[in-house]
Amino acid sequence: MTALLPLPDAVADLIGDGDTVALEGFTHLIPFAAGHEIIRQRRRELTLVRMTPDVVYDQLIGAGCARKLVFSWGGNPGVGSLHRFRDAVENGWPSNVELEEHSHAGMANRYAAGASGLPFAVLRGYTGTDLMRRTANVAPIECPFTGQELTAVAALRPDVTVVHAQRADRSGNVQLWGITGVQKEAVLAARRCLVTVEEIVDELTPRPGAVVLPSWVVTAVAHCPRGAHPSYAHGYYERDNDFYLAWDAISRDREAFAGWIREHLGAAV
Amino acid sequence: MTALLPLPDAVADLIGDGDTVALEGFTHLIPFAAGHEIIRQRRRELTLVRMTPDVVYDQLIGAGCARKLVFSWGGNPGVGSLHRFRDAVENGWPSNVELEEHSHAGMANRYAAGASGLPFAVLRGYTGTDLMRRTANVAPIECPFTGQELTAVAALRPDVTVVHAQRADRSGNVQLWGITGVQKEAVLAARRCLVTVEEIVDELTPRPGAVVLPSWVVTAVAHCPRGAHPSYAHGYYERDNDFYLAWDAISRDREAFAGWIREHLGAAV
Amino acid sequence: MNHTTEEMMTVAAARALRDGARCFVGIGLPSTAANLARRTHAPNLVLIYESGTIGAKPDHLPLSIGDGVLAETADAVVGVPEIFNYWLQAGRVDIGFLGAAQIDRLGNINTTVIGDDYRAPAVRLPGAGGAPEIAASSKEAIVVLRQSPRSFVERVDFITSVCSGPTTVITDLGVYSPDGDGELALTHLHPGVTEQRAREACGWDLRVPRAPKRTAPPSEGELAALRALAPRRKAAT
Amino acid sequence: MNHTTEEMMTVAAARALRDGARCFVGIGLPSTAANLARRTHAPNLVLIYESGTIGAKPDHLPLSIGDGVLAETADAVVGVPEIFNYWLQAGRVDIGFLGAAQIDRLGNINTTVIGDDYRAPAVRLPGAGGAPEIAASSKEAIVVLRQSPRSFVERVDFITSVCSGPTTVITDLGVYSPDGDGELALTHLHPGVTEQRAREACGWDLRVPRAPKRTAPPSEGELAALRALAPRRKAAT
Repeated sequence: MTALLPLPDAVADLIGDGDTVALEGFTHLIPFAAGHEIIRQRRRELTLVRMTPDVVYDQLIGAGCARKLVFSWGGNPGVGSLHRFRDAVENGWPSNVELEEHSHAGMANRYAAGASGLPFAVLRGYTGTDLMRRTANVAPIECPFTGQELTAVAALRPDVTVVHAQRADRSGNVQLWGITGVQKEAVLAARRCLVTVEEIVDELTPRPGAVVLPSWVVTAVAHCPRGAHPSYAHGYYERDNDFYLAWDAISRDREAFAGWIREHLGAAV
Repeated sequence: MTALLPLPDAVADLIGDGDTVALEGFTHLIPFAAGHEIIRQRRRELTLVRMTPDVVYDQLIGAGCARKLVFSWGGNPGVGSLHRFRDAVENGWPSNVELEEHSHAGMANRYAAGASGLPFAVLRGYTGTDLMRRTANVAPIECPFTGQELTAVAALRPDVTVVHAQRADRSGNVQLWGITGVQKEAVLAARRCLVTVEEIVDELTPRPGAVVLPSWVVTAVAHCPRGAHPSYAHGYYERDNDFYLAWDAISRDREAFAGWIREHLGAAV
Repeated sequence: MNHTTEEMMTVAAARALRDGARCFVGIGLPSTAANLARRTHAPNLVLIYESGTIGAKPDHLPLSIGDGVLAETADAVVGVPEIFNYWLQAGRVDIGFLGAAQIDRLGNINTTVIGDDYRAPAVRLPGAGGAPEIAASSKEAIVVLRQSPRSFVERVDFITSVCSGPTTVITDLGVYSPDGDGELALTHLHPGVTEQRAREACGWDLRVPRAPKRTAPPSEGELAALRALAPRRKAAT
Repeated sequence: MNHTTEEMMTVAAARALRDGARCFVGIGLPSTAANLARRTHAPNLVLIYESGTIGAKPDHLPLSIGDGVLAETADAVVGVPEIFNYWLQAGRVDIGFLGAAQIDRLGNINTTVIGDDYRAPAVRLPGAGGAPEIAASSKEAIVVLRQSPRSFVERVDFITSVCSGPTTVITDLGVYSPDGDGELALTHLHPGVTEQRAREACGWDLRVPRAPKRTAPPSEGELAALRALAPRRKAAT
């Protein structure tokens, strides 16, 4: 059954150095608070998985938590580059980060395969691109009925997936709505999962468009109001777009970045 | 864009002799009215596809519409056998019906492959069973990453899928809720689709658990209040369980069956 | 209280479901037994139906595996592809709970045809439904069926489903499990059933332990709970 | 009214979207152009975003492809695996609408790295996102980018995406389409742009027709609609 834990305890219990960790949330409900706690606890050598490694992964990479990044689009959405990500890839600061990159469709299907208990998924994709040469996790596959050649992608099975949701009940059943992205698949593909939530309520009343994760697939829930800030939580708060714009300048400069981490997370870089 | 048509016109326009036709609805929202119209219009040589060919397919088979049945479970749910189905298979009355049978997981994945524009889907299933020997649409497939052997099933692409839904708006956007089964996949896998609905409304207000099919994937909508009777329509009417029980006796006897079709559908068998 | 053999079978099946387990409830008598378990010793049993309802808590016995009460009371309702792929196939189900028309010495299940000729069967049965994957992907399987020489056979006429994990077969006469070599053997006799009767209702030379255990008769509480379910039971699957 | 080259590019891109088409809107300037089209000549344009929103009708320019206004105004919101598998891959999208950092003579798109060495790139770009499958599975593709010898190149440094159907490339200088042999060739020059300028901003020996067509300048209505979108435009993707 689900453990209801303070965020520091949940991160300490679930995430270890060297783990493969997926933080998901497609523009919406990005688990920033959990990412910050990972930085505070100085986790190292993580393989970070995420379709859209945006500002939260820029922070984790800049803080030196990442050994490898598995992803499909790394930018500051609506703003521009991720400067800490670029500094790591282009200049090896604070350390080199190995990249494994895919398309969105490939990543989504890799999570779906993991959630389905299959070793791979099939799609039409990657054909003719240089992406195929850059990872062993993509391979051609032939349809046994038609002989058509398609593309297989290996399942993703993170050690831990972290997502943010609007609500959980006291048993640990989780409810999220709005743009629900790939969160269900990322949770079901993982060995363990942590869900941070805006609210803990007595009862999850049905909501249009809601995804519900039953408590028995949720390892831990942590109550983190505004835990998705500066991204948004549909029905709770809007995206803090000024922060995304401000991040461009903060993250361009190593000192300014370190200062921000120190000041806002109380962590040393 | 979607055509709003009377049911007889919709069936006449969309369904031809020899077509592969899927009527879907998993216990809930079974498109009985459309099935009855197919019988009235004396369609012949249909390949009938359905995960759970229950009473509606018993009627279609008994009325001589079917050449072949592609399915995974053929019974009168909660009651027992389908006597018209059994009479066709065991005694060739009114004609022989070719069978292609699968598991539920196989059929669901075959629709999902069709909806995805893929020629096949992969699952763990059929292994060690005699089902594999009975169709060319199931084959072993090897994972290119792990070497594990899994099962491939060929995509289903019906010429026409028919489903029943609670509501459509005047543009032909469709909304259904409650147990939504495999209807989305069956619609998206088909070349054409007909949706019969309880109500046509000005606006589809959001509903918890609703599936929405945008008008541009819906070929035709027909307004058929109680069009799922004797099955149920969540929020509109309950299952007429007495009918399911009564069907057992009606369908056991060829004469009683023909009389029922004559009396209730105004059609000759 | 007196009880029928069907009641004994249902109660024995319900008892096999431990509280808190995630149980994938197949079509047939399993739904009655699973709902009985939820009303007796296993209030936290998680019922998963192939119609896509996860954690259903029906207040009356569902008329079918797709009854509206399942959707209304479920923790989550998902589509049919998802219930099979993300929930069953991924190994999240503890107990797969199945009915059967025939079972054989090696535990193979038949729900497809009776007779030697698939194309011209003596009896055409409903077919596979969810059973092949429920049997293969659940951590363990429970199979319930009435026992007779026609249902307990040396070799099934058609292999519809094969249980891959530990298996318990519960009949109106007793309880059976595979021996180390995979052959189904008696473990329990229900009250009043003789070893001889179990042997006679079996199509192979049945293995019986020196002293078979006895199933405890249904308690008053179990019978009362089962009979409270009964008014709509006849129609339930 | 005067207009900037970026406004001309956006207006030209918007015009390429015919009313009623199903348009998969990639990240970058495409979202601005698609929303402009919906406000001008194509009120029934169906906007599909990779965040899973189908038929979004935002009343302001979304801040990102996952803005809440997209979910609130969509006909349907689905998960990310579904939007790619059931909607894009299945061939339901008429127009795939993409940005790019580089495009080459043969129409290959690069959004991954600038530089010869993938492992030590001169510039690390965001990567593929949805583009490879948008380019491959849409019936036709529209690509928008600012044109320069560094963005219009003989051969891209990394092939991220390959358009499989008819392709239109719209820049701040003009409009391009593949010739019969697949080589990108000029078809239209924007107002005030010389053939010479288009050639200079191209990294290969550009094919130009004898008399290139001229793009009509933005109308007052187009510019007014675009500028009404503008207050939040800087932040839009």
